[in-house]
Amino acid sequence: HLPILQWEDKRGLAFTKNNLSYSSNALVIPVSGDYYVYAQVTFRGPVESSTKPSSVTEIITKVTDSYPEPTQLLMGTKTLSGNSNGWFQPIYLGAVVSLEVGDKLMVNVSDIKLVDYTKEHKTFFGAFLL
Amino acid sequence: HLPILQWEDKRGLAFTKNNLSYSSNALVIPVSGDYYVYAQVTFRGPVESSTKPSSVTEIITKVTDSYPEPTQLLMGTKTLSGNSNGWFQPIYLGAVVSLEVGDKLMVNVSDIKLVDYTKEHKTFFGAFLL
Amino acid sequence: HLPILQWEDKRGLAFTKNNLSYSSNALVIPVSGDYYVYAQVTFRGPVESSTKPSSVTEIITKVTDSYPEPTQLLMGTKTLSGNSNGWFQPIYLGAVVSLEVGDKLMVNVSDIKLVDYTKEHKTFFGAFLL
Amino acid sequence: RRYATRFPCPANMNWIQTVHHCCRQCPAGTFMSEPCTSPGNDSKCTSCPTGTFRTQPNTLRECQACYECDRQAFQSVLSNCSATSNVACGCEPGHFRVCLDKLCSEFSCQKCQPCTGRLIQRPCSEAQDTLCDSSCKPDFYREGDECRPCHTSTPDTCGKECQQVCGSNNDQGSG
Repeated sequence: HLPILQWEDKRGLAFTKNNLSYSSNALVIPVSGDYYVYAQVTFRGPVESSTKPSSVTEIITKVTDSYPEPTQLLMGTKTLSGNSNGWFQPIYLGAVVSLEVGDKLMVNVSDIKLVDYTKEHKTFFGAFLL
Repeated sequence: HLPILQWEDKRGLAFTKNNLSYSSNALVIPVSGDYYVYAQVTFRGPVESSTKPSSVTEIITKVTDSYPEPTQLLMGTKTLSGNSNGWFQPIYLGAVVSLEVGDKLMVNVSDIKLVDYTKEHKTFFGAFLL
Repeated sequence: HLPILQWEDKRGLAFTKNNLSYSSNALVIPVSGDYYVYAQVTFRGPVESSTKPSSVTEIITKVTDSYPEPTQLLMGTKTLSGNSNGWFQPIYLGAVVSLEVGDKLMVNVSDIKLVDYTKEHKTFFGAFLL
Repeated sequence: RRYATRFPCPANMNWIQTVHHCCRQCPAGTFMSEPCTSPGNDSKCTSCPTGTFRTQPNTLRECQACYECDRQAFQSVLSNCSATSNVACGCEPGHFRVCLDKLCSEFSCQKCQPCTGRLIQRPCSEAQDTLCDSSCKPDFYREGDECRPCHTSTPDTCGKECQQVCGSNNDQGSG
């Protein structure tokens, strides 16, 4: 599977409430229902040990006890054009999905070294019950 | 008018509820109010019969009995840079709009041949009442 | 600080309600709570007096009486690749933030000359209380 | 007061909507964990948890999260985040800043150019790349836009330009 991002859930702009909790890299759904789930990942390069990637990908995934494999809920994938000096590329995803109590939501990326983790307002992840 | 996308509304991650129904390529608004409307289209190329397009466009449109012409609600339009080998590019749109009962929401695209319809989590469309 | 965009808040698709008001370029929060805040800015060029920029940036910012400096809530920043003839590029941002009554929300951009303000459905800004 | 509204508070105090009166600001490096119970007496101020900061006096409910320097993209820490100041980032030695906006709040660090075979007009710095001299150093000849050392040339690879620069040395060398 693609690498899973870790998130800050308390400090700065980050918060969890109404029992929507965060544990082992996942948002845990406290009550079944329809949720608007969203995430933005800002990718950037170049980074030392890697050549310029041809594309970047962000996937919001669901893991549930009722099925052994993760389900890909939302995917944003984009090719990168040629220039090899400093580049930035945000990908935003958001949609309504039906979730069950106990379901876990995670964000996977094509290459964790390309994720800009330096500022909380550039890369973020959340959900709210409709 | 630009081509209108067709959508799956029952299988997989797709669903409709609370009387928000889908018919002839449109979401039909069951009750007047403010809705958050969103859509993502992943475009990709090259496809055989077309040279590399200079841009891709996605528009969420409203059709209403009270006016003979469609209204463009949200538009995402982006130019594509030079490389002509495999490219892909998502466009996400979302905002609150005021809708009347019976209004129809559709998604138009610049070129239907460039839409990646192969995976439900790459191209999606929805709305919810606030 | 980066330039602040001005918005139409009454005509066309624009509206404010439930005491969420617009004044001096900002949405003013009427009641404390969690809001989904979003904005899309379509950037485009070339414009006469400027060479092709290397990047475009959109930031949703909060100003509050409780603190003398603005807080950057959400940021989308993207580098632009080489081609210098006509280009356009949308950036969409959206997330849940906790706001206090009286807080003001604004949208800053890297270069106001590059913003496509010609159509209301290409550049928009809003928020709703959860 | 028939309705709650905002009255201008005295200096160093802010209006607190939840308690409908002015409270003293908490100092930089702290946040207001509990508002004052009546005007004038002190709000409860708590130090910013590690990894967060407040540079100014405030009546906010949380501190701002520190930024991080982008070590993988050749950034270096100029000063660490403290309770009263955000982290400050620069570029690692041998790299210079390429600003992404006018304020240079967003920048990437790019490798300085080496000026092989040329004199350095202006060394690389945090703010800008090395400026190389346009002409080649002694004992270097021009090949396209590169300067190559004479000793690497051989009689059959040494073109006109090379001859002019390295010609005399070449004769002696291959004598």
